[in-house]
Amino acid sequence: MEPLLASSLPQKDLKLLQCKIIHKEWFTPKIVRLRFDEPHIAKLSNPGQFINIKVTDNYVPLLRRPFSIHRVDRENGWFEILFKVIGMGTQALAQHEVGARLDILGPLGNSFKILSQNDSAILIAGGLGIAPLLFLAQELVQSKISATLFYGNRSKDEVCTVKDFDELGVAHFLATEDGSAGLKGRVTELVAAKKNMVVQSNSMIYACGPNPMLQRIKEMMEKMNKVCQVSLETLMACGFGVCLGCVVNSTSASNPYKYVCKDGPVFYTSEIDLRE
Amino acid sequence: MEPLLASSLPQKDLKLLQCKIIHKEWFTPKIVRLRFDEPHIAKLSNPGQFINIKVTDNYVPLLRRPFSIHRVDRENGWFEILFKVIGMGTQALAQHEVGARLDILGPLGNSFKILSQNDSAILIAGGLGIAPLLFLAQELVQSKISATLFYGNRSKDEVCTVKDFDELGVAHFLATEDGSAGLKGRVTELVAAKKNMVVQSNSMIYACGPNPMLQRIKEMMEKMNKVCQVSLETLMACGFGVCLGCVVNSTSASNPYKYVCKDGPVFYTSEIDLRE
Amino acid sequence: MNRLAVTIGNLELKNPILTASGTFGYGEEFAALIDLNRLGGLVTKAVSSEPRAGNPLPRIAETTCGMLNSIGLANVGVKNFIADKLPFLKKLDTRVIVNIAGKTIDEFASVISEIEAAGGVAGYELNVSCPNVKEGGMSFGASAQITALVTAKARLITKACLIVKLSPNVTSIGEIARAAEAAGADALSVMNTVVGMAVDIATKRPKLATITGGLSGPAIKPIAIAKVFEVTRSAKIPIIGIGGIMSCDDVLEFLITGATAVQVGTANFLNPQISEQLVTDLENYCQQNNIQDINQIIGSIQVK
Amino acid sequence: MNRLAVTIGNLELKNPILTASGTFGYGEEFAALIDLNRLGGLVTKAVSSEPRAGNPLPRIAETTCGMLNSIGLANVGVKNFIADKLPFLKKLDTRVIVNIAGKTIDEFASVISEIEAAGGVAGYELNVSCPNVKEGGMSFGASAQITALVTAKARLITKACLIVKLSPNVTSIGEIARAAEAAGADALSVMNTVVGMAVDIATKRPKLATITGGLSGPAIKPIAIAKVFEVTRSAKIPIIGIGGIMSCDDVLEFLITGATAVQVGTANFLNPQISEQLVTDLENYCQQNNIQDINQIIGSIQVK
Ligand SMILES: Cc1cc2nc3c(=O)[nH]c(=O)nc-3n(C[C@H](O)[C@H](O)[C@H](O)COP(=O)(O)OP(=O)(O)OC[C@H]3O[C@@H](n4cnc5c(N)ncnc54)[C@H](O)[C@@H]3O)c2cc1C
Ligand SMILES: Cc1cc2nc3c(=O)[nH]c(=O)nc-3n(C[C@H](O)[C@H](O)[C@H](O)COP(=O)(O)OP(=O)(O)OC[C@H]3O[C@@H](n4cnc5c(N)ncnc54)[C@H](O)[C@@H]3O)c2cc1C
Ligand SMILES: Cc1cc2nc3c(=O)[nH]c(=O)nc-3n(C[C@H](O)[C@H](O)[C@H](O)COP(=O)(O)O)c2cc1C
Ligand SMILES: Cc1cc2nc3c(=O)[nH]c(=O)nc-3n(C[C@H](O)[C@H](O)[C@H](O)COP(=O)(O)O)c2cc1C
Ligand code: FES
Ligand code: FES
Repeated sequence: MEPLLASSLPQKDLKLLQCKIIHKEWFTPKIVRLRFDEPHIAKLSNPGQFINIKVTDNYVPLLRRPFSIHRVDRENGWFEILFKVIGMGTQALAQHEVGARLDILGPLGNSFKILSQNDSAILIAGGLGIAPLLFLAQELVQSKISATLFYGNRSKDEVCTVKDFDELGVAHFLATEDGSAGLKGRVTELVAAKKNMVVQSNSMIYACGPNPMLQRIKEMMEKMNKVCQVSLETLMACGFGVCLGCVVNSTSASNPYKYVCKDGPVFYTSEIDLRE
Repeated sequence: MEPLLASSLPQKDLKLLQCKIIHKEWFTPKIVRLRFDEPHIAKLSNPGQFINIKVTDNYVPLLRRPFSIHRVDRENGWFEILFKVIGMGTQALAQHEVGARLDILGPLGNSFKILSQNDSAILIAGGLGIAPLLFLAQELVQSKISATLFYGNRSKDEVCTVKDFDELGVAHFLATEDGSAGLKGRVTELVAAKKNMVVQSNSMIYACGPNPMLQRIKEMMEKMNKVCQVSLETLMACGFGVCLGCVVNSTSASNPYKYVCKDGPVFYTSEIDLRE
Repeated sequence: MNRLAVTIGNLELKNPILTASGTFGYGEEFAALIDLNRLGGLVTKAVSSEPRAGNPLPRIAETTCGMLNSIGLANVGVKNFIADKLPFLKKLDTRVIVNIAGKTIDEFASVISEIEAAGGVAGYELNVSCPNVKEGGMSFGASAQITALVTAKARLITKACLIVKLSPNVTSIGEIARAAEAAGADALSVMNTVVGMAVDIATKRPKLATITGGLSGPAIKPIAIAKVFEVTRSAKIPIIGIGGIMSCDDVLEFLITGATAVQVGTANFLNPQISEQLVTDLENYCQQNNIQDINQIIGSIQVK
Repeated sequence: MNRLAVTIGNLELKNPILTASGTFGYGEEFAALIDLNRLGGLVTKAVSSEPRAGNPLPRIAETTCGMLNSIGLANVGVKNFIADKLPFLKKLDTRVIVNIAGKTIDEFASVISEIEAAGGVAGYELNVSCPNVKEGGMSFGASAQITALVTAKARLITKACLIVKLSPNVTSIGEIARAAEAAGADALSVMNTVVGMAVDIATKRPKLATITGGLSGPAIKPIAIAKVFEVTRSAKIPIIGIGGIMSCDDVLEFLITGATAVQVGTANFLNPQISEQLVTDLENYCQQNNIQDINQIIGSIQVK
């Protein structure tokens, strides 16, 4: 398998940057998208990579917070993140307004592999797992690979950015747990319902979402004999391979752990074991 | 000596309040005055008392910061503080804008004693020591006691609020270390220069400023046989008499310490020893 | 039924929220700000035989998410305590625990006898662990043997709830815990402050006159949780968790780890209404999570 | 003349700013972000005989102004270190100190021998104090005797600067410091992390798989300053101060208290450029305050 986009070495283009927020968009009272004016990241990052943000200028919270690069405009030199307010860090981050400058480390991590032998791609998102998939969709479209999105959420209100996928020409199917949009159920059930679509095409599977969902996807894809890449989240202290805190269990007997920030965040499901 | 204004028991009227900033005025790039809409403090506090403010809504800095009540408008129900940005806490405090609500504990501490047998008062301020003296001047004027202000600063730029003393009919004399306004020198030298004024009248002396200045004033007033009240500052953890952290050395052999937040912040110079 | 009730030795507390010694005066300082009767209990400032003026100044310093103190057990002495403070405390409908300080083993016992004679307190907390008073080297609490001696002597004098307050500044807190338990303690307070120090870089002087002092506040909570956990593995008597509690989540963390009750210290300075607030918050938590009895939470930590 | 130069044993450092083990990888991870050659030195991640995978997950947790870790000395092992990491480090114009971890007393010695054979390092830091690896109970660093043994054995093998890294989790760090000094250590690193713990109140599980871990970050600075001060009173060899350093003021606080150099740990995660920044800040501080020699500052604390 020859990668079209080589997984960039972590660190190669790593910089500590002061990035200005130039646009802020609320999708729900909890979900927000920030756009930063930063050509370095816009130009040199690849889908799947992330940035690590110092969300306040004091020690509360102490550590940076990692966010996937959600979308880039290479030409105009901006990139975006999409996130949900869940705790102290995201709360503080969401308070910054247009004009503020944030201390950002990036781009970090490896990236989704886009392979020439795949003529299509299936993108599977659970909740905020949608974040890195828009950037991925941008690149797939550039590479003339047709993509389809399966997107699960708790309810209709939380569905966001599908308009941007539409504009890229990426078809989408929704699932919501409360049935308020698309299939009633989880995204894994949506994937099961569309099994034929998944199995038939010569597609790469890309997924991002909570670990239990990704473990389920892994099992499903293994049964269907599909190659699948997932983007993982863990707690991180550094984001660039020095603290050794961001471990996940690997499937290799000789090397029981993988580090999400430098070996990932993107892994083939064959490499990792997400069971509790 | 019968006090006109009884030193209020600490705590009697103590409340934890959420006070809204309704006015903000910068005197210099470092000195600012905040006005809070809060009838409770405006009505029940006495000059010399202070409030204790939680300057951020996180743990940096951890402790509240105490500030003298600078001026009150009992009728309209507001009070003010005047402070200088010197460290983390005052920096954070100065960032709040009109409309913000701050968590304030007060009124705290005892107050300046205004005695019926004094027909005049001399107010001595070093730098930000001016803060509680405006409120004191307000009450002296109310009590028909004529007051004169001696006010020392490093330079002319730092002189603030004299207009407000003028309006109350309080005459003022300035000293600046660089000679840019009034006498060139410290406020203690100004007091020495005006010694006749101090000695002759049947006046109470009130002083506020850094400890070395107050110790010097104490010594001068003892020599002149003048009764003098000073308002002190120390680090404080609680502000209402429970942590026992806010100690100063007392002159009493049996009880070597006084607590600034509950025994003070106002003391007769005879009670305390401010030598290092 | 009161779902927040817990038991410490022979003491029933209406809820697990107490206030920590040295951070709550003798209770009356807070009377204007909270309803003291809603607390599970309060622990007084240390009481010693004679009045103590305390340490020279400066006595406190702020650190990142913490504070240092070297108050030095300044207190009114047992006679003034009984005359001036106890009458107010007796009228309260909450458990009053008196924190006892001594420079000698016998001082602990004699202070307790005097208070026993006056009556009206629910228990005693032996402060063998204050890092700010070191007569003859190490603080008492660093020695299992001395801790046992102090505890055993106190046990002879009172049937009230006897709590020993442990120091974190030791290699093995479990060893000291076992010694206190064996000597007759009903419960263990875990923990006192951590030895710390700060230096003013402008004057080059320590920020405390005593050079080192006791670190408290949110900075030390992870240390306190670890100590509580270690003590649950070493002793069987109830533990009162102390250290950096600022919120109901913090209270729950201590209870889950194995503390039967908690004490709130430094937080009282930041927010003098926090102790009562925590009772309310804990009630709400139980209601929302359908917890009929707070004891279900206590020690519910899942370790494989 | 370089006014920031300091000496640790036989080692001249161009300035007192080093980076702490486990927070700086093997140096190369930072090469894109800072000029490594401006540092006084760097201390590698622990190196042991065999590669170690480290502890199970989760391994880190955030606390108020601090973090917990139980990495468990995950490292590439001495052979890979020599083959893959040392060549890069040898090219640097800064002091490279290798942090050594062992499960047995002999493992320390054998790792050092292998590195000595390869050459090119300035010194060794014996990590007898890691709270996350406890073979046979207590960590080695809790025992003065074992600390002395490990140190003495290492001393026989190398003439390079031998540094012993002390644990704060003991009743008397001074005692351990004296034992290390007597056994031939050239310097003491004070301190490693403080044992701490955090519990997820939703899952009721400890936030670390190993239950307890090591607390680092600004929360622990007052503890570290107190330990450095205590060690200055117990041992005469130079001290490298570690714990919660985030700013030049923090560096000065350690130097004034008596540390000859410092290591920056957790701060590297928050700001990967902090170590180089601190060198600049310290230079500026000396310039502005007309300090010709940083040694004037070291140990300049004023205690009456
Ligand atoms: C490589 C990477 C990329 C990421 N990209 C995105 C993104 O694009 N958009 C986005 O919204 N988030 C993303 N995250 C997650 C994001 O970093 C977390 O939401 C954030 O760290 C939580 O910070 P907080 O301070 O708000 O929550 P905290 O106060 O730290 O935690 C609040 C609660 O959330 C839990 N929690 C913390 N981190 C996570 C996590 N990663 N996943 C689930 N629960 C968690 C905590 O255990 C706690 O219970 C990414 C994480 C990683 C590692
Ligand atoms: C009863 C009382 C009333 C006060 N009234 C006023 C007032 O009206 N206006 C005003 O500007 N300030 C007043 N202060 C002082 C004010 O509280 C301090 O300026 C403030 O605590 C400093 O906080 P910070 O966080 O900015 O400084 P920090 O970051 O805490 O300290 C910065 C530096 O200032 C020093 N410092 C801290 N506190 C003081 C202090 N009290 N005096 C001198 N140096 C100090 C510190 O040692 C440190 O070197 C009062 C203090 C007390 C006790
Ligand atoms: C100012 C102050 C005074 C204290 N005095 C005492 C005391 O007299 N007796 C005692 O046992 N503990 C004393 N302590 C320790 C507290 O009771 C408590 O154990 C410690 O502060 C940790 O809890 P916290 O982090 O919630 O403050 C004092 C603590 C502070 C901050
Ligand atoms: C993630 C992490 C890993 C660490 N690994 C090691 C190690 O391998 N060897 C060691 O001696 N110390 C290790 N330490 C301890 C640090 O070197 C340092 O002593 C400690 O973190 C305190 O300093 P700080 O507060 O500046 O981080 C580690 C610390 C952290 C946070
Ligand atoms: S986050 Fe530090 S190694 Fe991955
Ligand atoms: S500030 Fe706490 S007793 Fe005065």
